[in-house]
Amino acid sequence: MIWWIIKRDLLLAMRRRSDVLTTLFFFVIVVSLFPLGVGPEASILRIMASGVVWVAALLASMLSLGRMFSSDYADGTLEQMLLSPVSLSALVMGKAISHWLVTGVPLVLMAPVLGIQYDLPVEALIVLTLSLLLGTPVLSLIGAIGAALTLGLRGGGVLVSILVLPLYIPVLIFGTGAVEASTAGMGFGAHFSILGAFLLVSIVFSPWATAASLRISMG
Amino acid sequence: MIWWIIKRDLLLAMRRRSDVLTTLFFFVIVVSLFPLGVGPEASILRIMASGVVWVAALLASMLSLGRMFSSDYADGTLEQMLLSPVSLSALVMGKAISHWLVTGVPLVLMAPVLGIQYDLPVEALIVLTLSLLLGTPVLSLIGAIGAALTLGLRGGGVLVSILVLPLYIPVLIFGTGAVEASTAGMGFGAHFSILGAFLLVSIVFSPWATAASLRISMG
Amino acid sequence: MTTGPSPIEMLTARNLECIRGEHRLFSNLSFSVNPGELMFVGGPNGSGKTSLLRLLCGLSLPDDGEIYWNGTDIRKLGVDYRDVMTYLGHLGGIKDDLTAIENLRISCALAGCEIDEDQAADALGQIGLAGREMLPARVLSQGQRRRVALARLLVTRTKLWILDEPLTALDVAAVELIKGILEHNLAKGGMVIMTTHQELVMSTVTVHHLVLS
Amino acid sequence: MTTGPSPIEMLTARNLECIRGEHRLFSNLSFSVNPGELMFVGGPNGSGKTSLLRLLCGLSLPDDGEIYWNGTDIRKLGVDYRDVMTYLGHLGGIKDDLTAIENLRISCALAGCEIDEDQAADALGQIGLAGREMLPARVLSQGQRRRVALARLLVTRTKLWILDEPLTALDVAAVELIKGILEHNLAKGGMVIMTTHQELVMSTVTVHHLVLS
Amino acid sequence: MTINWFKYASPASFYFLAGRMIPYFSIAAIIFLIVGLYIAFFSAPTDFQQGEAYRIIFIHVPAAWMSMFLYVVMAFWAGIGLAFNTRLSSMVASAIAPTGAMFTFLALWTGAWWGKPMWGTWWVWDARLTSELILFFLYIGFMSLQAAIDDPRRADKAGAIIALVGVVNIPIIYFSVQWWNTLHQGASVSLIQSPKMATAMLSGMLIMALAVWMYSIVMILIRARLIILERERHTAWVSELKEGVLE
Ligand code: HEM
Ligand SMILES: Nc1ncnc2c1ncn2[C@@H]1O[C@H](COP(=O)(O)OP(=O)(O)OP(=O)(O)O)[C@@H](O)[C@H]1O
Ligand SMILES: Nc1ncnc2c1ncn2[C@@H]1O[C@H](COP(=O)(O)OP(=O)(O)OP(=O)(O)O)[C@@H](O)[C@H]1O
Ligand SMILES: [Mg+2]
Ligand SMILES: [Mg+2]
Repeated sequence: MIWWIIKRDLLLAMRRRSDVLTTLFFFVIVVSLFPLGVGPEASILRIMASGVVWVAALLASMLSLGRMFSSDYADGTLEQMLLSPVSLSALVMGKAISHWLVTGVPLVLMAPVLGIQYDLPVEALIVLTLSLLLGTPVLSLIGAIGAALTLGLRGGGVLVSILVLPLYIPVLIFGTGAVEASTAGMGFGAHFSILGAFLLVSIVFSPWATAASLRISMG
Repeated sequence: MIWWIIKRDLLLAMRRRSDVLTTLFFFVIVVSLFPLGVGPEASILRIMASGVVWVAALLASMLSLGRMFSSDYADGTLEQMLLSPVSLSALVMGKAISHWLVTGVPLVLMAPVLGIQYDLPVEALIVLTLSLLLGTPVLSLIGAIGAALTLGLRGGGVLVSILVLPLYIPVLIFGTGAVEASTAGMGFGAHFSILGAFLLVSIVFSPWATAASLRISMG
Repeated sequence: MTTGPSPIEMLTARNLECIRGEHRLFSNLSFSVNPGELMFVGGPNGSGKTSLLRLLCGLSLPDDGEIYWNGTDIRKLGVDYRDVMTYLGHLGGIKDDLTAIENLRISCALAGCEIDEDQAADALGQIGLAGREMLPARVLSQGQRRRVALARLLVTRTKLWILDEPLTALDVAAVELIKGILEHNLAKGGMVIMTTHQELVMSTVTVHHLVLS
Repeated sequence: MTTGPSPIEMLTARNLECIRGEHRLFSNLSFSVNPGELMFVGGPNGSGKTSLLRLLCGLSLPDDGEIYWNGTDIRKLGVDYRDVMTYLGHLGGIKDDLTAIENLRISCALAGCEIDEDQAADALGQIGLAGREMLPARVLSQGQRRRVALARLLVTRTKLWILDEPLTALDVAAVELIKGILEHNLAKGGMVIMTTHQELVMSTVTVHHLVLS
Repeated sequence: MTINWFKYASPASFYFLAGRMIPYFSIAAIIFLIVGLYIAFFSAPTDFQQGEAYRIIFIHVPAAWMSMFLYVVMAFWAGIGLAFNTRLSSMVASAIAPTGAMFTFLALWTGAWWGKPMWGTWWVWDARLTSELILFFLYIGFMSLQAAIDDPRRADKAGAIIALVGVVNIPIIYFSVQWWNTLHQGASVSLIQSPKMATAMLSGMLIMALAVWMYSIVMILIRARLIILERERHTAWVSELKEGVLE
């Protein structure tokens, strides 16, 4: 069943091929904006790199949260999901996975290319990419809760960011922390285990919390 | 007539009081995220400050573009606007003004407070605020064109950023340029006149271009 | 082709053609509607009724043929045409977050006829929403939302009404009410073009039936 | 209060009350629907028909009273109830960007009954959409979209159908079609609860009328 | 009918109970505040390192403690409300949020005020300061979510979920000083170790903490009473109250 949801969401994304590309472009543009705003000194850019990439990934992921449930809500599909004999948590998990596939994966693949622009050393590039690989699914999973809670509320698009950003911050801190630790020549294993722990916890709790939020929002 | 539109949009914004606050909080949160990603050294932060504040303002303004026409489109109000005997450009101007009042003005007011956190000197704070005051209406006006063009396209929320960000970049460059010029002790008058020119040009052309885009999108 | 303003107001369609994808919905469609006349546009689902109405109000362009108002092509008339015409589509243009009164006042203002709070409350009362004027549209029932949209017909001063399935979701009492409103407009010399799948018997006025297939 | 599964399947509502804002829409509403029975829920706009249907399918909770399926509270049944029940609301759950076939297959899969491409095309053909199966729903007419949503009734194997104004936007032929589908389900021992503002004469089956006011 | 009685009786009886308790807690708050302020400004010795500026500690630390404590309490009651559908506990949770946000703001503000003389800057992006800021955002998020929802039942439940999810932040704030090396002071008051500071300072801080605690209780009870009145305005007992029957 979960496959149906993933298949459908990917189908919808593909129907507008621009959809996948656009999140990616957003990410690329935001990352490229900073050198414009800050100035071109390479030393400063190198320090900023991981932070900027991570913040851009976070914003790209957050930006697309609005779409996660709202169109299903507007056209009545969500009602049908709530009435489906299939477990709502499974459906929600499917939606979070396809959200990650559409928004997270392209970012992870693109990150090394952008890192090069900021003159990052190879090891830092690898660590950055891996940290995004571990971190972006957490963003989608946590984001699902926020998206479900703000469903149907006007200004939800921005309200969701208030709810979700504070929860994203720990991911951001450990994600960039890993890169900085590796640049400083220290071990980044601890950061990765914490990111991994975040991922496990959110896999376990987020579908459940999201399903509960959806039932509340639709009640 | 234009007052009716402004009144209506402000009414809609006020109906959910959180709406105005949320754009503001988004702005505050984004500005607060960067030091987390980049690290707390005050010297680096001071260099980044104007860039970060401007980029955040730009993102906050862009994020809310999605809402500018899409709800009017979904519920058929836009159809009625196209059929209205009132000039569409005037209606569009009204919508851009209320967008600015709801998203731009709070950012301008908040900017100095955030600048203090980045340890900016007083003159730089004033220049930053003034540059935002001149620049944010331009963002709303340009944004309106993008929002109109992407209307009804799935993934429009992200597509609009591709269209609009390149046009935002000159504003960003001259906005931050003004702050940097003032920090460097040079005159910032030239930057301000260019921002002013942007504003005039966009006041003249944007409503017209937006109206034309709307007619195309609805055709 | 324009023949200067004719003495009586009328809407004329000449040789309209509408193609959607592979399908030619209709072609060579000509008709005219005179003051006091009602035209029902009938036909099965997907036969092109909505498409025709959108052509007539200028929201989209015909693939062939012309539409005249008083002998002038509506594309040339622009604002002057929009001044005398009211279109109500499938979508009501009702904002969930605004109250019934606010919705009505704003949609009227958009249509170029500003009304004050009392007039709006009055119109809503007439259309059976007394006591619900201050509720946000979000909580209104389907039929009540529809009534809010239709209330505009009570205050508008336009001649030509183009209505796409105005009776959807309305109960029997409301259908009678709308019938009365239409008859009133026709009696004043207005014109109505509408689609509906429900029967609506109007004996006192001139009724045309245009059936697409 | 639960009395163990009774031998015959039936839906029973006891003392339902529904309050919205300041209004008590209904209270002390009790009824039961047995296999092969149809219940029309009637009443003017805003009388609480949609609200009642949403209670019955478990989308919202009654302010008072209980709803039993085979003698067990539907809240306790959860998935078991959703397994035997189909709800179609005002909104069709139709995605603009997907084709009619994709829409049907996905909505069926969601409802727990997976069908393949041929079955879907077949159902769409039966409901009068032959030749439009591969069109994205965006370009379908209002009635055609509605038919895509209703096509689910042809393939679902659930007993209890709860339909909110299923006839909206349908032409006369489609209304007859739907009537046939409902009669078929009832003949098999199914149950139907529906609202409609249009007349629908069903002589061969047991029909209850519940009128809210 | 019996079920109804239970459902509606508990907020009503809480309303009157709270009304009776408020004066006692107010008096306690005032007494603790006077004693605490006396110690803070007159009795406690001037710090040999920090001079007089350190006296901010008597507001800063109690406010910071309270901000975290109230969040946990709020999440607890919200969670109870979600799990057992007890409306009263959800109302209490909503009543706590503004006070919690106020103390978070106070901790941030006094901290910033203190930072200027101590660290030479209003603000640094260190882990504890940042996580306290996140706490502020969590309170704001909770309140704006509830404000954005019209239906109180839905608002309660939605708020509960975000409050519970946000609880993860509390250990992060508390342990931030240990996990990252920061500018901010580590914990000097702990249940396991004996205190490292002067007795007068410690007692002043603890008494101020009690004062702040009592104040919070008073504010929460007052706000909870208002929320109850607002939510129960259609019930018989509130209309009787209005007509003065129960006075
Ligand atoms: C905006 C800036 C600040 C924030 C957000 C902040 C936040 C906090 C928090 C959350 C606590 C309670 C944690 C605990 O009990 O372990 C705390 C305690 C404390 N803060 Fe701050 N603080 C700030 C600035 C300062 C400054 C500038 C100083 C002095 C140099 C300071 C000194 C202390 C002390 C001494 C404690 C008590 C620690 C203990 O004994 O447990 N804080 N602060
Ligand atoms: N791009 C397209 N490709 C193929 N067919 C299309 C396309 N766009 C529209 N159509 C068809 O054109 C018709 C549009 O009909 P329209 O909406 O005008 O019907 P209608 O008479 O209003 O029907 P209803 O009674 O259902 O509202 C539909 O049959 C639709 O399938
Ligand atoms: N928050 C609220 N405050 C006041 N009234 C409300 C609120 N929410 C809903 N209502 C009222 O409750 C009723 C809901 O009715 P419902 O949608 O069930 O009607 P219906 O019988 O389906 O009508 P229709 O035939 O128009 O579809 C409406 O009269 C609406 O005005
Ligand atoms: Mg149609
Ligand atoms: Mg209804």
